[in-house]
This record gives sequence, structure tokens and C-alpha cells, in this order.
Amino acid sequence: MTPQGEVLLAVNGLKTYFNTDDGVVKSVDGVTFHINKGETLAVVGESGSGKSVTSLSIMRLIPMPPGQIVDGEILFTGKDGVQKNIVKLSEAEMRKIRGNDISMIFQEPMTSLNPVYTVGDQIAEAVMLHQGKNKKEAMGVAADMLRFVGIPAPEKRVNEYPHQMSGGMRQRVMIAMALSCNPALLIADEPTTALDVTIQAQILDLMRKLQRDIGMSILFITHNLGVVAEMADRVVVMYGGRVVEEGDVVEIFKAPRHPYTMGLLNSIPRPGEHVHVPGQPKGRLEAIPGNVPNPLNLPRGCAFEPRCKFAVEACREAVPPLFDTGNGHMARCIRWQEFEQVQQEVTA
Amino acid sequence: MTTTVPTPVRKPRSQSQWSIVWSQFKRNPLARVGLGLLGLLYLMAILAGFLAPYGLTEYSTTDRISWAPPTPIHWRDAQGHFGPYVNGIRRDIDMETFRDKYVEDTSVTCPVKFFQTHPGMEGRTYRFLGFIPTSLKLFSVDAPCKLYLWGSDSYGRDQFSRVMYGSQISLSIGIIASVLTVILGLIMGGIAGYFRGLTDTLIMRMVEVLSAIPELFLLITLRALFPLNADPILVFYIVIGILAVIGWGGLARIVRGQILSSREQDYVQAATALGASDTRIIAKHLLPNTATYIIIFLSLAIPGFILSESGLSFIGIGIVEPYASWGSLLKVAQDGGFESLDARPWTLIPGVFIVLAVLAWQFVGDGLRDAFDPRRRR
Amino acid sequence: MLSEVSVLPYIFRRILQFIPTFLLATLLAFFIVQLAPGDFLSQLKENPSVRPETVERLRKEFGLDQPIIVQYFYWLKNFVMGNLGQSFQYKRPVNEVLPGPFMNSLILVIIGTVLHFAVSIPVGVYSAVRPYSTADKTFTFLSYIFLGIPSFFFALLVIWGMLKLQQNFGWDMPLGNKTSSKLPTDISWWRSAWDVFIHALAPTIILVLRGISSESRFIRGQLLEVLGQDYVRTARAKGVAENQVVYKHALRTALIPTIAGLGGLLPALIGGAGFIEVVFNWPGLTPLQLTALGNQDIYILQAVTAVATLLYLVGNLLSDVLLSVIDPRIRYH
Amino acid sequence: MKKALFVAMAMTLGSSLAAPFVYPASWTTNKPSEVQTGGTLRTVNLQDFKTLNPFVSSESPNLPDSLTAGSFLTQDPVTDEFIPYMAEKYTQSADKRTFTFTIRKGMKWSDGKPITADDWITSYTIHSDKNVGSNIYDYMSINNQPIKVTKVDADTVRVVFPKADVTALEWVSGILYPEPTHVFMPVYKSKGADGIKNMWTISTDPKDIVTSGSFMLDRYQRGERAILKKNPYFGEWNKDSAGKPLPYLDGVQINIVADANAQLTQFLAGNIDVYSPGDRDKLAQVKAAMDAKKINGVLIPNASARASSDFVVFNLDDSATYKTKLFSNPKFRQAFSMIVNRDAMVDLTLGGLGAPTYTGVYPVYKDWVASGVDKYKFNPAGAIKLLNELGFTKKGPDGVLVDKNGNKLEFTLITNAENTRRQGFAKIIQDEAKKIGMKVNTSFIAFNQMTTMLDAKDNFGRRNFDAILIGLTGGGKVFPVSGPSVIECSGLGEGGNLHMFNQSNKCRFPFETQTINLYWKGRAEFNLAARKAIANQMQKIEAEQQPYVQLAAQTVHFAWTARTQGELPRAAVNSLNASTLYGPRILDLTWIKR
Repeated sequence: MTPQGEVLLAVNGLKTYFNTDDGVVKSVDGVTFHINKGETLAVVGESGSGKSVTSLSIMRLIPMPPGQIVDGEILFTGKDGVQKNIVKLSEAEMRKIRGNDISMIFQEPMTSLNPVYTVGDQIAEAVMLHQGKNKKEAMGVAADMLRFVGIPAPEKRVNEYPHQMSGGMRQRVMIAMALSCNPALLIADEPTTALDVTIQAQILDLMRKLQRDIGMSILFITHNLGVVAEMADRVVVMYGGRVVEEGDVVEIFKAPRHPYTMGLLNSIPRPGEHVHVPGQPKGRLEAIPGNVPNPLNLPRGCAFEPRCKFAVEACREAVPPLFDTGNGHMARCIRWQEFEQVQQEVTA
Repeated sequence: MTTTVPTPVRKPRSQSQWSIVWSQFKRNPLARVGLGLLGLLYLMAILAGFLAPYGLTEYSTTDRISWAPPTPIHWRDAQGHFGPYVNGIRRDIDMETFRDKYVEDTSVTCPVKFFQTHPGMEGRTYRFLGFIPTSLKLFSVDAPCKLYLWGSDSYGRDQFSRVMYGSQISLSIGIIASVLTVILGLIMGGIAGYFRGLTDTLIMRMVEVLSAIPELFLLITLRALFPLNADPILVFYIVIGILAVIGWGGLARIVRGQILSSREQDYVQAATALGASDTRIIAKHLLPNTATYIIIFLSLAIPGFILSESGLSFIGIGIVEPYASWGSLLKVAQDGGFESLDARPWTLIPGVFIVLAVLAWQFVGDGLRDAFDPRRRR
Repeated sequence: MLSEVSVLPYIFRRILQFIPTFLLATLLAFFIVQLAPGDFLSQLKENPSVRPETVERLRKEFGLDQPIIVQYFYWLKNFVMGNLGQSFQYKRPVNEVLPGPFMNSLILVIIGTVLHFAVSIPVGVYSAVRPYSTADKTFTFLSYIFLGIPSFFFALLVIWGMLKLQQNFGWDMPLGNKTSSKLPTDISWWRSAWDVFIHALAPTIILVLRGISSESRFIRGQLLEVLGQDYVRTARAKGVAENQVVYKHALRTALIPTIAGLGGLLPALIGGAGFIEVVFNWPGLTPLQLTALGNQDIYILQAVTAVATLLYLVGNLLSDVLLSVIDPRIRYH
Repeated sequence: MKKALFVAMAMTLGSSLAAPFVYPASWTTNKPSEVQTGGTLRTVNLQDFKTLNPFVSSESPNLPDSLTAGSFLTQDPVTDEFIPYMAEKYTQSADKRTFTFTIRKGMKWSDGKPITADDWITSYTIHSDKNVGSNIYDYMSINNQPIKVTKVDADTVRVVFPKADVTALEWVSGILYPEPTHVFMPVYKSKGADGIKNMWTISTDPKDIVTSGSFMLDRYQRGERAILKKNPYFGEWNKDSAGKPLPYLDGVQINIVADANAQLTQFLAGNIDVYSPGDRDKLAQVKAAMDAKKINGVLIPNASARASSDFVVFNLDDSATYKTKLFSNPKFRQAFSMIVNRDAMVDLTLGGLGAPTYTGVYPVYKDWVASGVDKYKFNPAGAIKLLNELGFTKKGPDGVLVDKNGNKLEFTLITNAENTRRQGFAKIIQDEAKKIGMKVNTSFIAFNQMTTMLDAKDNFGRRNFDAILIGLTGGGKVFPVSGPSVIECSGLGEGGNLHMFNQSNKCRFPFETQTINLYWKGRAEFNLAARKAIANQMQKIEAEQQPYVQLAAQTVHFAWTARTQGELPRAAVNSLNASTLYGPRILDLTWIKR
């Protein structure tokens, strides 16, 4: 694992568990990845794969109890240039990072803004908190930010309430809020899922543009591989609380090394090429059979084994390790080499 | 709302809503306690005749027992025989303290008998489970002894028996009154919400009127309007009726609100377009939507009505003799004032039952509410 | 947003809407009082020396010989002109009789309302912020118990306890009454206000205990729900401190239903003060109402009903206005 | 002749210019030398006072009465004799109709103005004005013939009754009180009855209230308490047996406590000085607190029976239904009386603190209750025998007796919901009746409703009740058998009459006429022994006819704190001499021990 460029955030062996009446849910079970400065990393997975919990763990927003970060470290280099282990920080220190060094935007713009305060107030709150500005200055910043994210008539809009705005507008407000303190890292948790397709594109465009302007890193959480292809530099694929594949976006799309990734790629309609899954007619769209495993009762071996058509006896025995397949591409499948061969044959 | 905490995945097969609610309900320990307690209380009410050693109004104007304390039960007699027995009791009015003094008359002993029938004894015959006439009692003692498990009232009526019989009234009054309230609330709210316009205005004004007029005033004056030589059992229904008449407003308002919002929904409009009649639309499409709310309302209204009944008894317009409710029994303690607390604490026992029943219903009600609410599921 | 331009016409409209309610309530009250057999003069029957002509003359004097509906409109006309009619028992205008007891009840209700919110909000918030903690479980347990005890009986228990404390420890307890009979008559206003306050404390606490029990549970539930809302997570993600999250972001929305219920609280407290006023010998509206009921002193009863309906209106208006302050989504239409 | 002696004494004292009234030493247990003056008596009243106006007041007890000194005569609580009080002396004409009173000199109102003959005339004039609506308007005449009150000269008032009437003595001592002419007359002359009615309301400034009695109003806190202070002029003409001016107290505090249990609380907490426990539970509480030294005081339990009665009255109207015909048969009422288990009522309902009653004369009038009136006491076997004679020989399947026409022996007994004692009585009647096959349904309704049912209906039509359990209270010491409104069977109308069993507006039974004749004969009889003989006759008739089936009477109990002194001698402590507000004592002679 050789990080290229300067590492902004490194997650090492993160384990986040939830205690429920029925037992311990290992939502995140030993996740490791990193984000470089200025890079966009996409974390992909179905719901329940642990991607959202991972992002909330980075923010230390896991509700405790019932949740708990039981192991691992999250190393983060903030604007002050000092590297800190987020897991070990006090709540007060963590608050200085949230919204300031790391910001987050969420899936549901309709409900993510407080209905009883004006959007200006809500943006200004973060500014006042982290930059020590007074209310008036902060409101000025808020208006600037609204303009920055492309909202017309920002001086008027700052005094409006969320219910007076459309969904896309609100997501812009969320982005404005998140960027108001120039964070080093923006975590975007499915920011466009709830939006219309045209608005989706606008928001993604906006994010790309802003990233260029500010130079921040983005941790992009999504289940939509189309978005990944547009946005990400690198991709981490999660399944059952673990990373099953990681690599450069082009690499992943061209040569997935894990059956789950292959399944994901085949379950979205895209013009152009389709990943070839061995033993399957080329170009057919197909959903992954079965359901996400019960997190209370994960298989002893590979979590994807019950749904995997390539599963062999060895898959059931133990959790496969992450295999480095070269070029920083890693996959958690004992048969990855077979796929490589098949794919090379097909491409050839 | 997104779920940030992974919800534990339920059993793989899809469950019906009811079984989900039930399994959620079972997970709530307080709800389980409440349900168990209610089971016991209602079982007690059903078996009241069997559990109560005496009749509801059984007392003697010749023995003149007044405020007898709980009768001590002895286990080993002078001859060394083992088995529960009681001594006879003698009463004096102590003209120094003005309290009744009871001494055990050890020369008289009566064994506590189990599963005895008492044919021909006034008031001891009851209908087991409502239809089998019998005078079988779980336990009893023969005259001249008395077995007052929880003491007696001023006439020497056995409080234990009265609490048992009282449970039938207190526990059913809550259910019947709240069912009646729900029916009234549903009908009025349904009509108001569906027809809107003038009907709605009228009904909603009525609701406002009922909540604006002081309740105490309504209770007392409404009670005064009812027939005077009404049969006590009729009075029981009148009391229920008054409770329901006063209580339906809140529910009607909510039902109306729900209907107003859901009648705009597509399926209702579709039904209208298909020519379904108004009543059919209300009954088939609109009311079921409020079912969840009604179940929760019921379980939380019942304890309220149990308390209201005791309040009515307190101002003397509740259940009348010869019937007894926990409320009217507690009024006996209330009437005695400090003397009840100082000299005959056993008269407070009906209050314990009121608290227990209200607690149990609330546990169940809260449990149901949580179980129905997907956001509060565990 | 709250602005005078929109509020005033709204209030006016609400008052207009309220008029039929008011008429219906007072008419209903008037009818059911009159429908009950007997009237104020019935009690003269036990007096051996009152002659039939006397009763007849009094009946005319009080207008009791007129049809009920005529009597009602007569009352209404007078009411509009600020005349509440004549109390039969006091032989004085109700305008003179009512204010004292009304103010006394209001003392209980105001202290009660303050207490209601001053206790239930902190308790509810504390329980929501630390759900299932020992304190939360204790509050839950206590509120279930308080909800289960009939309040009139609870009042007896409290007085009994206070009396035992006084008798056994010599502590001077404000045992019933509105003021202490031991104080000299010429004391400063704040001293007598304090005296009234400590006498009001015990009845008020009993009065609102049930309310506090259910309200604090309700606020806890609401707040727990709001704390799980996305926008609260957003606030946390901004780096807002936890108590700011609770008080600034969550509590305000969590309290919306509570404030919507304020409208019913005032009349409920006035009504609920009933038994407790009697047990604690508080010279409020209920003792007045009870004797009026016993004597069928209809204009007192009418006035109490009118006041209660007006309080209902005031309460509802107040909660509407407060709601519009707290929740910008609510507009006047 | 005690009376003559007193008049003579007053005359000798009268040789000085202003002769004060001297309170006999026998009216208090204390010697004048023991007495400490000053202090405040704290007492309690069950309801809010509603007015200060003596012409409007209708409640009992009321403030105007508490603030008034009295009238011409006063009744000695120990001897029951009438002695001159505000009159220095009086004469009674040979036909017993005319009283001439010489007003005591030196009497003053609380504003210092003298009390004169005019003040009685003022009072009489205003009370007699129909438009004022005075509560004692009807007392100003007897059988529609007015009582005449005239001023003879500045010191002399003459009262003429339409006929010789022994209750006239009560009238001149306890009905007509003088009222301040200088306050009321100008208003009455200028504004008439309406002017009077608007005077002296409960919110009037106490300074404007002028009283004759030992105390005047200091301040009234609505719904809380009345605070009275000493009338400085009262002592000038009222002295104790040692010549000390009265009253001893500086003030009186009448606390308004509307709930019986709350009153007990106040006494147990030491907030009030005098208290009368209303039932056995409260008595036991007071006793326990005194025994445990929580309160230091005196308790007189069972001081006497109460001056009130409880009875069952049947509907004996001439409506000729099966039920009224049955009720109209004295045998039925005798049978009913024999199922009234009065001992059980005393024991179970009154907690042993009471006595069975058989006539309408309250048992507190020990000397007046006739002997041998308990012929129809509790005797179920006797009741069954009488019912058999009435044709109720067999029982139906429900255990209820039926006569040969198939009429069930069943009726409804009504009593008022406010009264738990009466409900208890009704219950015992119901349960005893059931044992012999008489079905009694009970119904508890509001008092007002109940009295409405008792009232005569339009044109004396059918009244709609079977039996009512109700009570009477009040009546003087002079002829305590009954009252005109109770016995007269004609001249009934809407209200104002208590001839409860028969509202047909005519005497249906010979015993009704007999009773009326005896009653008026007794009223005209000034000889005590002869009057008692007449009373005995009346009670014999009542006991035989059972128009009112008497039940049982409660006893009264008095308690006061140790600091409260000056009560009546024990022999005079009974319900008749006890004031509702102050207990068995004369307020003016009450003092506080420090």
C-alpha cells in the first residue's frame, strides 16, 4: 500500500459495532483506506454495507450508545498541519474539527436543514463557531457562500426558511454550509440520491467545480456507480462492513477483481461496455441475487459467499484477506487471479 | 429520514404488520409487566364471585360489625392441628377513643374451608363465567366467624369481596366508556372530515363547546338530568354515557384531521371516481387509516376513564349502592379523612387497585404506541 | 413570520369564529342548569316561615317565571353590555362576586402553568438526553405513579402528611387556606404575596403533578424523536456543542406540540383546580361553582362557564401566536 | 319568680343614669377575677359570608347577626327564662297580646350614636316592606295578621301581636333587632327598597358598618376570613357580674373553611380555637390528637343530641293510586316504622354516637319528648303481621310480598346525595325491608331536586314520589313540637310549607285536624306545664299515625383549645345553647388565657 501524494486521512482497521437487543452488529469490521489531499474517494456499497457508518465514524457522530468504535485509528491531518487520531480525540477537540476541517453533507436535503431557522442563520452558525466572527459578519459570509454555490439573490435568500426552498436549492445550501469554513475534507453521504436527475447533475457539477476552486478532498459515499465514474479518483467497495475492493476508478471499472463489484457494475444500465463476468453472456444486465446478509449473523467466511456464483468451499471457511492485485488495486477474493485471467482472455 | 444506525434485519420472511407489532410489543419489559398485570386483574374480575367469600352487600344488622380490621389467620391451633383457621371476633365501640375495638374470641375457632358451596345464602350465589349459577367459593368460614381478608367497611361488609366485585365495574367501565368514546369520536370525526362544510363546522364547534365548558359543571348537571329512581345498573350505564359524551371531542378532532389529509390521496379519489358511496369510502378507505391511532387511544383512554370514574364517585355522582367500584370504595376512605389513614388503613386498598390498573394500562398503551411506531422499534 | 400586519386580522378572525362556540356553550350551560328540577327558590322550602307569595314574588324578581330562551337572551344582552346578572345567593351583581374567586383560581393556574413547564421541560429534556439512565427510569416510574393516583385522594394524603409533619416536628405548614391566619393584618404587600404563594404551593403541585407527569414523558418522546432527525445530525456535523444542539436545534421543534396544547391547558387547570380547591380550602372558582350548583344560582354558573370559554379562546389564541413565533412554517391563512 | 327579681334589680341599678346590663355569673364557668382581657378568638364557618346587610341576609350563620347585640329580651341559656336585655323592663297586657318595652338607657351604636326606640321602628318598617325582600318578612305577621310595632315615646316601644302567642317572647328577643335609623332611614326615604338592598354589601368599607353588638367588622377577606374587633361602646352598657366592661376579647377571627375535613385539619393544626366534630371519625381524630398532646384542649363528646331530625315521609296525597292508598293506611306506616332498625342506624351509621327517635320533638328537648311513643319500634315480626293484615300474605318468586291483586310491595326511597348519613339510613331501611319481603329502591339526588318533588304541584296535582328521607332543623325552646307550616294542611301553595306528607290542600285524615287544633292551643298557652301536656298529646297522635317515621338523632361534640375560656356551665352545654360559630359559650364572656 503506497499512498501517492500526501495522505489527508487514513483509516486503519476501523471497527464500529452496535449493541442491540438481539446482539452485536458489526457494522464496520476492520476497514482500512486513505484519502489523499485534493483527491475524491468514492465509497460504494449497498445500504447496510457499512459505508455510512464509516463516514459517521470519521465524524465521530456514531450515536453512543448503542454504537461504539471498538478498534482502529483514523488519522487526519487538519488545516493546522498536525496529524491527529480522531478516535482518541476529546469531544471538545472533535467539535473543532467538525464543520471546520471536515464537513459533511447528507442524502436528504429536505430534512437536513432545521425548519425553524433561516438558512442564513444555519450557515452563519458554523462560521461564528469556527471563525470567531460576529453575527453580522457571519451573515455576510453566509450570503457569499450562497452566491458561491450558485443561488441567485443570496442577500434575500439568507433570510428564507428551508421550507421556502426546493430540494436542489436546499442541497446547495447544505454545500454552502459545509464549505463555509473551507474544510480540508468534505464527506458527501449520497448527496444526490434524493434529487431529480437534472438537479443531480447540477449538484455534481457544482461539487466538482468547488473542489477545483478550494482544493479540498472529498469522501463520496454512494451506491450509484454512475456518479462514481463521474466524480471519483479512486474507489473503495464495501460489503458486509468490510472493504472488498479498492483501487483506481478506471481500474475498478475496467477490471473488477471481486464478484460483488462485478455484480454492482452489471446492475446499472450504462451505455457502452459492460464488465464481463465469467460464465455470463456479455452485455446482459443482471441484479445480484439474494439479500444483504443479516449483520447479526454474518457468514463465518466471505460475507458475499451466499450470493456469489463463484463461491467455493474455501470461501466458507474464513474471511479472505485483501489481496494486492497491483497498482494499488486490492480485492478480497481468493479467486481474483482467475478473474484476471478470464478478463485478459476476453479483452484479448 | 435516513437510518444511520443499521436496523437489525427482521426475520427474512416478510411478516404481517400485526406480528411485527406483537413481537415489538413483547420486547418491551414494561409492556409485558403491564399485560401480565392486566391479565391478573381481569381474571380477578371474571372470577370475582368465586374469589369473594361473601356477597357484594352481605352484612348483618344484628352482629353490627363496623370497620373490622383484617382478620388474622392462624395456622396451628391449641391441639396442634395444622391448617388455617380464624377466631371469632368481638366488637366494642371504645367510648374513650371513639374507635371500634375488636378482640379475638379464642373460644370460637372456625377452620378456613376451601371450595365450599353456600346454597341458599343471600348474595353468595353468582354466575360463574357469567352463565353457570353456583355458590362455590374459593375459601370461606362458617358463622359465627368472619373472614375479612382486607377488613370491613362501616356496615361490616367484607372489603375483599367488595374489591373483587368492584373490579368488575371499574375494569369494565374503562373499556366500555372508551369504546363508546371511540365510536362517537369516529362517527363524528368521520362525518366532519368527510363531508366538511357546514357539518364539519357544526361538529367542530360542538367539540369546542364541550372542551370549553368546565367539566365539573357538565358532570354534575348532566347527572342531575337523568331519571331519579333509576336502577343502579342503569346509573352505571349513565355514568359511562356521561364519560363518553364528555370525552369524544379530542378523538373526533384527530380522526377528522386524518381524514381531511387522506381523502386527498389518490386511492380515495379513485374510489370516488369509481362511484363508491360516501359511507363506503369512509368505512372502507378512510377509517382503517386511523386504526393504529385508535388502538393506542383506547389503551391510554381506559386508565383515564378508570380515574374519571373515581373522580365521579368522589363528588358523589358515580356508581351507587348496592354496586361498588374501586372509586366508590376509595370514596369510603376519602370520606373518613384522616381517620381512614390513622385508624383503618385497609380502606386504602381499593386505591392500590386503581393505581395498579391505571399503571398496567399505561404500560400496555405506551408499549403499543412504541410497537406501532416504526421509528421506535428496537 | 410574526408581524403585526398578519397577526391582527388573524386574531380578529379567530374571535369571530369563536362567537358561535361561545353562544353555544353558554346556551347549553343555561339549558342544562334550568332543565334540572328545582331552582334557586326550592331551598326556601325548608324554611317554615316563608310564604308562597314570597316565593312567587322572588321568582318574578329573579325572572325565573320567564321561558328559558327569553331568560337566556336577557342574560346575553346584559353580558354584551358587561352585566353578568345578579347572584341569587349573594343578592349582588355577579360582576362583584366573581372577580375575587376568579383571581384566586388564576393564582393557582398561573403558578401551575409556570410550574408545569418549569418542571416538565427540564425533566423531559434530561430524560431524552440520557434515555434509559437511572434518572430517566426514576422519572418514568414517578410519572407513572402520579398518573395512577386519583388527585383528590393524593391531596388528602399530602395534607395528612403535612399535618403529621406539623404535629410531630412543629414545622409551620401552610395547611390549606389562601393566607395564614396568624399574620397581622398590616403587613407589606410582598410579605402577603409570599404568604399567598406558599399557601398556593401544595395545591398547585398536586394540581399539575399529573400534567407534569404526562407532559415530561411527552417532551421526552418528542425530543428523542427530534434528536434523531437529520437536521440535528447536520448541526452536530457543523461542530455545534451538544447542549447547543439540544437547546437550540432540537428543543424548539420538540416543543411545538406542547405549545399547541397550551390552549387546552388553561381551562383544564381551572376545571382541574376543582377538587383541590375544595380539599385545600382555596377560595377559588370551584367552591363558588359548587355552592352555586347546589343552589342553582344560574347567573354565577353562567358567568363561570362564560369565563371558562373565554379562557379557552385566550389559551388557543396564545398557543397559536406562540406557535407562529416558534415555527415559521405556520402562517396565517 | 326569677323574672320579676331581675326586673326589680334592673330598676334599682337604673337609679343611676345609665344602667348597664349585667351578665349573670351563672353564664360562664369562670369567675370574673380569673378573667384576662384581650386576645383574639379564632373560629370557623362553613361558608363564605354573603352580605353585611341585615335586611338582605338569608344565610345562617350570618355576619349581621354576629354583629348585633340582641333585642328587648334575651333567653337565659341556663334557666331558659326570658329576661330584659335592651329593654330595661317590660310589661305584658292581661290578654297577653301587648308588650310594652322601656328601652335601656345609655346604649350606643358602634359609631357612638345612641340606640333609641326609633331603631326598632326603622327595623320593623324596612323588614315589613315587601320590596326589600327581607328573609324575616314573613315573620312580621302571624296567619296574615300583622304584628304591630309602635313607638310610644323616645324610650318606649309597644309590640302588639294579633293573638296571645307564647312564641311572641322569642319574637321580641330573637327576630326583630334594632337597626341604626341614622344610617338606613335617610336612604330608605330617598331611594326606597332598592336603596336599602344596595347598602352594606360584603365589599362595603367596614368603617361604614354600624353595629350594636360587642364586635364590629375590622375587615373582610372574601372567601378567607372575617376579622372582628371590639366595639368600644358595647362595654358601656354591658358588664360582667363584677362590673367589668364586656367583651373581654379584643377581636374575633372567623375563618371560612368550606369543607368539613378541611375544618378538622385547621383545628388539628392549631389554627382555630373552637370546633365541633361533625361525626365519629372527626371526633376520634380530635380525641387522638388531644390524647397524644398534639393539641392542648377540651373535648366534650356527646354533649347532647342535635336540634335536628331525620325521618321518612310517604306521599299521602289523595291521588288514589295503589301506592298512595297503601301509604295512606296507618297500618302500613306502623309496619314501616317497625322495620326501621334504629339501633343499627345509631350503631353503624352514627358510630354509636346518637339515639333512636320516635317523635318530631328533637331529643335535645329532654323535657318535651313524650314517654311511651316507641310503640312501633323495630319489630320485623310485628311488621309482617301488619302487612299480612293489609293483604300482603305471599311472596313472589323474587321474594317480594304481593297482595291479592298482584301489587308488589315495592317503592322508591329518595334522599339527598350530599348527605352520607341519610344515605346510610336509607341503606339500612332497604336491607331490613328486603328481609321481610318489602322491596325498597333507593335513589340519591340533589337536595334542591328532592325538595322540588316534595312541593305541591299545580292545582295540587299528583306528586311524583313514593317516600323521601329528609330532616328538619330549627325551632325555639318555647314550644318545640312543630310549626304551622309543618302541620297546616290547607292554604298550601308553591313553597313555604312543610306539610310534606299531604299536599292535597285539604286535611285528609282526622289526625291532621286534631294536631292543628292542639298546636294552636299550645301556642296560646303561657303555662309551661300545660303546654307540655299539649305537646305530649300531639306526640301521642304522631307516634300512632306515623305521618313522619322518625329515625335517629346524632349527638353533638364540642372541642376547643385550652386557651379558650369562658364556656357555659356543663349543664347548659347542649346543641340549643351552642353557637355555630363560637360553640357552647357566650361570645361576650369568652376570654383567652395566656
